[in-house]
Amino acid sequence: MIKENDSLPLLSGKQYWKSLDELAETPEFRSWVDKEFPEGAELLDNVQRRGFLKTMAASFGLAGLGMSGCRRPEHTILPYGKSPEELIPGIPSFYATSRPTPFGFLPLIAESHQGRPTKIEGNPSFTIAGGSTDIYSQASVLDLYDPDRSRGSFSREILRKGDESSVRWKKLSSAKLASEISNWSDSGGLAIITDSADSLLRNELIENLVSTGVKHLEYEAIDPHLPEKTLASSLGVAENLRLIPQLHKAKKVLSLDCDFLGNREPNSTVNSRQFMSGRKVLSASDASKMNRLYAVESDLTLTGGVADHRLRLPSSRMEAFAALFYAEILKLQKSKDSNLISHLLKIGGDSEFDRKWISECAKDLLSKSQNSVVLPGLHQNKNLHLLAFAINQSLGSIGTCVTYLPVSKRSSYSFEDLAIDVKEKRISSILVLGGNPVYNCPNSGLQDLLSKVENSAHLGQSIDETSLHCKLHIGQSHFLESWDLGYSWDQSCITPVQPLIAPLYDTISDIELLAAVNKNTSSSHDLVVAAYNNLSNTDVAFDDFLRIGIHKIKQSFKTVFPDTSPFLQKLKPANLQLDESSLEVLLTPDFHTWDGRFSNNGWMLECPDPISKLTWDNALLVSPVFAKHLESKYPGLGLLPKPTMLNKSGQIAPDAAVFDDGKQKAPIVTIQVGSDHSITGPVYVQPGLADFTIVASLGFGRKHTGRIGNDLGYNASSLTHFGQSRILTNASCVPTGEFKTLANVQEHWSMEGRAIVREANAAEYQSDTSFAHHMGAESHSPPIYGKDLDKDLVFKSQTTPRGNSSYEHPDHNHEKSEEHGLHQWGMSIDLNQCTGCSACVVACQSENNIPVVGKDQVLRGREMHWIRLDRYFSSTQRDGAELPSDVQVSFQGVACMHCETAPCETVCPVNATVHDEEGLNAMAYNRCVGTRYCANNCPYKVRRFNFFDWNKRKTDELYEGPLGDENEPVTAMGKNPDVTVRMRGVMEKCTYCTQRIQESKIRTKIKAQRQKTLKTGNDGKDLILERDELKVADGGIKTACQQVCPTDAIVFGDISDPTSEVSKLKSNPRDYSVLGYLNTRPRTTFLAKVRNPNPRMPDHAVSPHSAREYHDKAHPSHHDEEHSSPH
Amino acid sequence: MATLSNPESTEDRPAILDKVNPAPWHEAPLVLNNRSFNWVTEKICGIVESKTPTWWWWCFITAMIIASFTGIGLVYLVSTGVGVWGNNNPVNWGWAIVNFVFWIGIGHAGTLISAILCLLKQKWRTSINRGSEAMTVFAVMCAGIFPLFHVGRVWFAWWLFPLPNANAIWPNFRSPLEWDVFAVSTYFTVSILFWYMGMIPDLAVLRDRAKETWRKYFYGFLAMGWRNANNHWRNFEMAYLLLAGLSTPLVLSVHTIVSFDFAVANLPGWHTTIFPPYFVAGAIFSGFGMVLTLLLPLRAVFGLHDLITQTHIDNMCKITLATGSIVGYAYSMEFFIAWYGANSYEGFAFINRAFGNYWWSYWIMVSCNVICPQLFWFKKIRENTPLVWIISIFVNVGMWFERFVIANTTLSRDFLPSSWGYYSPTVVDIFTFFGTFGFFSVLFLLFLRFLPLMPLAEVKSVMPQADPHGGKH
Amino acid sequence: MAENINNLAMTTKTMDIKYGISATFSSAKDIFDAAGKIREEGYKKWECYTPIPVHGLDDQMGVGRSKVPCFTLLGGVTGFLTGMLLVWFMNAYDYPLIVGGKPYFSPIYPFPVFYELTILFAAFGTLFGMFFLNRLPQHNHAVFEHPNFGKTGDDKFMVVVEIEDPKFDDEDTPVFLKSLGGKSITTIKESIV
Amino acid sequence: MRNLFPRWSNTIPLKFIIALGLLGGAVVAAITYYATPKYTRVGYQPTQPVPYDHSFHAGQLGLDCRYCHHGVEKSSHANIPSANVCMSCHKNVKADSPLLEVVRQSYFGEDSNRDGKLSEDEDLNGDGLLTEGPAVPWVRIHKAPDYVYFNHAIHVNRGVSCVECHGRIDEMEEVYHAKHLSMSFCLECHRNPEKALRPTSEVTNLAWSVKADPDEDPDLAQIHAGLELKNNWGVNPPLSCTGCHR
Repeated sequence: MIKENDSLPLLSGKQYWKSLDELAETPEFRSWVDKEFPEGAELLDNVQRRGFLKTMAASFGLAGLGMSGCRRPEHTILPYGKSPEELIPGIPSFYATSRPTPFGFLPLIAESHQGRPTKIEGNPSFTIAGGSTDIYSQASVLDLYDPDRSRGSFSREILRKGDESSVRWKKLSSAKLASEISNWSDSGGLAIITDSADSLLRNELIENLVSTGVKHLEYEAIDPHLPEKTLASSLGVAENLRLIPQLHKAKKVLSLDCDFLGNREPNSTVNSRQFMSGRKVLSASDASKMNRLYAVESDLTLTGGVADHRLRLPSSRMEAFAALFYAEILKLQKSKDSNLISHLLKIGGDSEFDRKWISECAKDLLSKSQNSVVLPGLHQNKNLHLLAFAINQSLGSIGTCVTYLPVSKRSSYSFEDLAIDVKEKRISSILVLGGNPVYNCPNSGLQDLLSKVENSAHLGQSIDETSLHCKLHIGQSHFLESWDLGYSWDQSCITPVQPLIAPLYDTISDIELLAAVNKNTSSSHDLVVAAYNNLSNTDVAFDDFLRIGIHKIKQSFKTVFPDTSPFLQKLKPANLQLDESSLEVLLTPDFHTWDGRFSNNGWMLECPDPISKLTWDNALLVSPVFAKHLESKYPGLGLLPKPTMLNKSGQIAPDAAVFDDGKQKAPIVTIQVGSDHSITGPVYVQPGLADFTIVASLGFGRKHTGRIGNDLGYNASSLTHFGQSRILTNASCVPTGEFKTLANVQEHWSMEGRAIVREANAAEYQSDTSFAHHMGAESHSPPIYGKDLDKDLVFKSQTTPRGNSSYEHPDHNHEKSEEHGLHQWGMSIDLNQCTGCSACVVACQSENNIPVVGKDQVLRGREMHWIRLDRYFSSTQRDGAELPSDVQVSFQGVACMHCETAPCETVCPVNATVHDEEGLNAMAYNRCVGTRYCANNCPYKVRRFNFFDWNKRKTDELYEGPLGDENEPVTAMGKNPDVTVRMRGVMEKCTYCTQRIQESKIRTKIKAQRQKTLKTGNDGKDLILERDELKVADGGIKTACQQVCPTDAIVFGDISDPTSEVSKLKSNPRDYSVLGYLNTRPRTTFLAKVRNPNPRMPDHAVSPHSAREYHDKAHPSHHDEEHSSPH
Repeated sequence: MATLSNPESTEDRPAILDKVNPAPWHEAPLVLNNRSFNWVTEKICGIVESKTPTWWWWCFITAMIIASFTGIGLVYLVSTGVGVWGNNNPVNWGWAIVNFVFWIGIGHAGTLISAILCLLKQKWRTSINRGSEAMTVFAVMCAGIFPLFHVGRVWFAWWLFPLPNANAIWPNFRSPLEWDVFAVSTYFTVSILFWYMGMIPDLAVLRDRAKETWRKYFYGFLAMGWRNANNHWRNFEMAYLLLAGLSTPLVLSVHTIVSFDFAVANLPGWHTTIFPPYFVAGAIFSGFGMVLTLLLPLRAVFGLHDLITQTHIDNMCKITLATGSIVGYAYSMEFFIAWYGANSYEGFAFINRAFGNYWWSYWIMVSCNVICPQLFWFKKIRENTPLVWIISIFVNVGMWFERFVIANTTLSRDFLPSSWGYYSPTVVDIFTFFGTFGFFSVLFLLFLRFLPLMPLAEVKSVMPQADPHGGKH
Repeated sequence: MAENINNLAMTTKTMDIKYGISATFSSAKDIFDAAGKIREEGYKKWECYTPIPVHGLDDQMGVGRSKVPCFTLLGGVTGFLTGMLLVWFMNAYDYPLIVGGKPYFSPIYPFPVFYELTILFAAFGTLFGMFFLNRLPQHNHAVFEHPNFGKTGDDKFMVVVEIEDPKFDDEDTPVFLKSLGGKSITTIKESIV
Repeated sequence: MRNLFPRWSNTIPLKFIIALGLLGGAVVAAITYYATPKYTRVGYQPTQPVPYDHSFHAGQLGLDCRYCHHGVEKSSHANIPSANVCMSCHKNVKADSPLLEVVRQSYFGEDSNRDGKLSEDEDLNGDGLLTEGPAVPWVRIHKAPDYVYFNHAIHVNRGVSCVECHGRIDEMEEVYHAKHLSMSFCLECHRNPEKALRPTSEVTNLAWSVKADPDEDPDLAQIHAGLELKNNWGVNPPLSCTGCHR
């Protein structure tokens, strides 16, 4: 491979990776890697580390300036001694692999540039996900290059100076440690603590050990197996029962606190894809086939955002609700089992629920009972899961749109058992295999046990809370560095984990360690091969299996179940009432860090939470009602902003939070649960929450994770209890009087009646499919295309028609020729398909080398995301001074629209942003001087400015300028070499992934020419190539955001080709341009959102709230009934 | 020019001037206590020739120190990145552009007084035009700093100029910023030419009076060998008249083009056709504010009461009043159009100006620019010099806020509520701007010290003795 | 009068040549009237030196209108054309780029550029035209030799009849000037260097 | 009062203006010559670790460019050959020339007895493999700025010869920077591809030129031939930013 020794840090990706590939070989780099924790160096002594890196940077600098006597610094090109086959420098290679998660192994394709994994995509062979991925897989590649990863294995030494002691880490060889550990099981009992993963290989190895008397404890902070255990136990079934929804068949879905589209439930990618496929609306007839979602939940989740009807209900009351709902179903089904009904009603209790809501919802589900499903939340207690099962059973949807998969039981060995064993000296060594139990389960008492046993080791990717309590820390290889084999969550396939790069540092994988403990000397690769070959019906060879990345296996769903009523009879009514003094706390995995495993991942930390839009922090979400209560109880708390003149006059809705100079000022409160548990964190008022629910997220407040992740947010893990539901009641909330600034990227939540996201109900859509065209200023202003209004898209895109403009527009031609660009690129975003999962944001960040700017800069409004996900709330309550409780959520992904008459281009004084002949709004970074005029003049505010050297400088030292430290070189290894890494002072924005476009165009042309030459034998003037032969086939180019999207909401292609998918979508009547009246003629247009409410529901409104607000503001004169909801 | 008021030399005048009616001209003498030519010469040259007063040194040193703030601010800015300022997304232009427009505006009064009043035959301009022209030049220098340094990569700023290069790519002449490059540089150059040419005869006088050798050569060199010969005067007057004629459309165009920076953009609150006239009026308004702020102290310090008379102050106050009212009218008209245009985005932009998150800046602007000058309706106030001076300060403050309001309220809340934001300056912003006042003062102090504060010949020619017909009035 | 001519002759050290004879007047009116008479007398090469531009003196001396405007016009036209050429060449001819859907060239949008360049070049034309017509910069000139030349910048008005003038006469001219009320008649000599 | 300045000073302004004119002209000329890639890049000829003679290999032996730079047709990069490519001949030819020692070290690496098999004392880093030796540090000559994405494959496959940018490598004993490769250079060719296009089979034949009648001007002949190829192949090189800047 080509490796270039280049020291000068210039602006480009190529620069970085060249220097880094080379760097990885240099002694400097090696020594840097090794010296990272030099003997006796204090672990978290940043000063020393910084000092050290300064000198490193200096030495790199000198290395390059060596030969600078000549006219330019000398670069050398370092080819292989023996070049590997199939490796052509400059051409990326793709490998099938998968990411082990608590929710099974996710099949992936990883892109590698000269041996450096840079980008993750979904594996298209995993058809039910259709090549899409979730946000965490996208971000996971960054962890590989995390400079704070442990760069090897260490033994902990406590140094005592007088009475104060400090921890120091002594570097050891991982291999030696592994062999040392392998002796532990001989010398007294060994307990292995693992996180939960569906790895065939690991389970196999552990089973061997367990058979030799080794104890195995499996834990997860967000336990994915709890429901399958409890359901099995409550039904008295042998194996665990895993609920696998088949949502592509579902017509009516009732979610009971179940965020099946979001990050809290297993398989969200597949769920989203399957469920949203039932909401694709391209014609009036589709609208009648559209599925319908009822969400009953305490927190406002992505699922709740998509829901057609949403009921706010405390999680702790979900059981009662389900009981009443089931009772209603039974009644409607004329069930004979009257005493079950009465029992259910008893459980439901004299509760405050809207009975009409329940009955209408039940009716609706029964109307399509085969295709209706009730989904219980993962964090809910066993009773709800039982009830949900019962309802599904009575609906008869089991087997059609909901299936129960029997899965093997997990280890039942608990922390309590471990404590006893340790106490009775049956266990003398504990090996923590991955995960971070000390942080995740602080109530497990593990840390005392670790101090009690004589041997303790932790295999982890960084020196974390658990490592601090172990005698040994073993660096764990990233999944892109290791071999493994595992099941997907729905166990429809087995998929390999295949390394793309040899471990960067002296680290080993859990498999390798377990193998060592097993005294098994064969390499992890051989183990995987063996395990694969042992599988039944493996007709494909292992190498082919690696190429495909998928080995399908038959799912054997359970079909016969016992009658549930006897078990239901056992349920006790638990009638607790919530109020200001007795609140409920819901513990959820955090959007950014999940359970803490991504807490040092800059991409995840900076990607805004889709609902709260917070970055770099987690907050305690409270409802507006409770917020008002707090305000009144603690005056001066400043939780809700004082209504301004604009609010009172109804000009704009009030913000959800108090902003000082654009920085959100959040009061810090203490949540006391029961007597002995409490957490302290900042409050964020979240519309759509159940009145007395407080949502706390796990995964923040890490003390030892890395430089960017340390001490962010608050730590709620002290409230978790291993193996119990994550709903806590009887909590109270008291302000501490302190405040914290939160980095919120969207200050204002309301659309203010502007026709930005255009919505209608299915019924309205059926009566008027082009409703989107009757909204916005352009609906009553002269058509911007003037006389050419009715010309087709091809004409419009190739020859920008003059319309009513005072200027004749130039065509999209090649310079000084009559020939139009080969393609005319355009994009269509279906607002009806977007769930707000935000995977596109991180995918774009990964593909386009978008820097992370840090909390401080986000607070200053300088986040760099090229695509942002605007989240708007709308409500029937429009009292300007009040924050609504019941809201509808609308998402809109906004990236550069590539306007044909782009306002940004006109105002750039140096021609740094101009149009190309294919309609791309080009941004030449190297020409940009940074006047920022373009960003001002962009009506969509999608342009991002490099206020600092984000890529070069550490985020915490930006203001030190040239005196500050430079980033660790390793961080640059993850950069995409096909995209320029921007320097400070230049503007940047979405390019429609122009690097992918160019690559495909080049490939197509080469292919055309070569094939024709081979076919005809002509290579000269007799070789004729038609224009169409040089065109990229439709779908040949996928933008990063499009490729990752689980619901195919984003479609990109050639709009000058009437047969292309994007052209078809753009000619759909739902298609509209945001701010179309400005005559910017954006190439990215949106398909308006269609909601599908049930007219008989009590909370039904004729139009979506946002549409209604638009009409009220646009035509205040005739404020008519048709737009006002029944009550 | 005095020539023009001479009925006998009509054939010397460009025809255009017959169309302009002379402004009402009352008989108050422009030089009091019927002084002699010689007194005038002594008075004005005295300022330059006398020994440097101590106060000058103190002012100079202070000014230098303040000016260094700008220097330090800019060094930090260029070495570290624009991020050291408060700018963000959506408010990509913060104080930098506000200050630019502010300073450019200040400049306009100078050209106005020397050029437009010249064409309008306003004799009273003679004693104040030199000072205000100097002000123009220095103000434009201060203004130039901001657009130059606000860019992200100032070392490439030369790309804004149409220079051939190995990349074979050129500037974009559709961009108002590109127009600015031409407008501001032209304005600066022409102002200097105008200023310098007017000074040549006076420099000759200083040359002929000079005692020290360095003065002889210094002024001698600058005077270009001027000989007070009638032939010189003839061409000089014609050239002066023409430059005045050129500067008038220039000064109008410059602020028009500056206003295009906003008006050509499509943002609500910016995209309005009223901007050019309203900016020009505002510029003249602020300019006269600054002239008063500068000249009133000078008058007191150098005892120029006979040359800068109450008549002068009175006239300037009236112009301030007039332009202030025009600006006030523009403010109200903006609101009217926003309502009349029935564009919800436009409408909100203006309501947001008055009552939104920057409401305070809007009301500071209105009270300083619209309400304050109305006091000049009263003769009592116009005659109360200290009060006039204070009001002139308010005018300057108000005009700075006008630009702040225009630039920031619009940017901070434009089309998509999702990307609304808030802007607040950093210490670096503030110091860099504050420093420019020091920079301005340094230059102005040097001017006072080394160049004639008033045009001798012009002042003399409005005195009775200048009349070739034995001063028969 | 004769004697002060002589003693001036005595004071001059080097070998000099005559430049002309000067007479001073104390007011604009005097020189205005005097100028008229001198013209009527038929003198051709003579000049007035005044602290201010005396209005109507041109007519009295019989000199025509200034030529500066021609230079201004020339400059202006050049400027305008330069602007147009610049914009057309750079944005429409050499590297035409599609920018905001605006035409490659139009006389409308870049008008500010044409406009500013017109004014800039015109201004230069004016200033340098004036310099050219006045033969400036010319730091060395005979009249500077006049002992009281400096006063002409202050409050004295001076007439100088040059020796080249056909009607010049060592005897008559001073007498004639005196008769017009001219004071301190002086012969201006410059040294041969 | 007497003259301050001597009479000769009157002529200074004229002289000054002339001098200024000359100086200005000189400065502009100097910048355009010395400060542009035409001067700063062209002729750059560093000494290479191995004195590889292109004029011999490519010229006399007639080795095809693609034999060593095999990536050039497929990839954006024209790779520098790895040691094994050299060794495929030099195992036998000049097998022990001291000049090739660097290459041999890189090729054999740990294989100290150079028998291609792993003997027990050879595996120094203990990875159970014959690790290759240190890479041959070839010095880079042609370097497009890092924000420019030049793709060799598309040019070579669409009939643009190596010679257009690299000059007559087959006549260079030691390779040097022949063309200036600035943006204007690229644009020149992208605007008039007909000057460069040739049948794809002739791309690596640096000496090739279109067959022209004796009386015909060869350049004109090339343009005619090139135009034909341009039209028949639908060659339309991008002139907009996105073509090269990403």
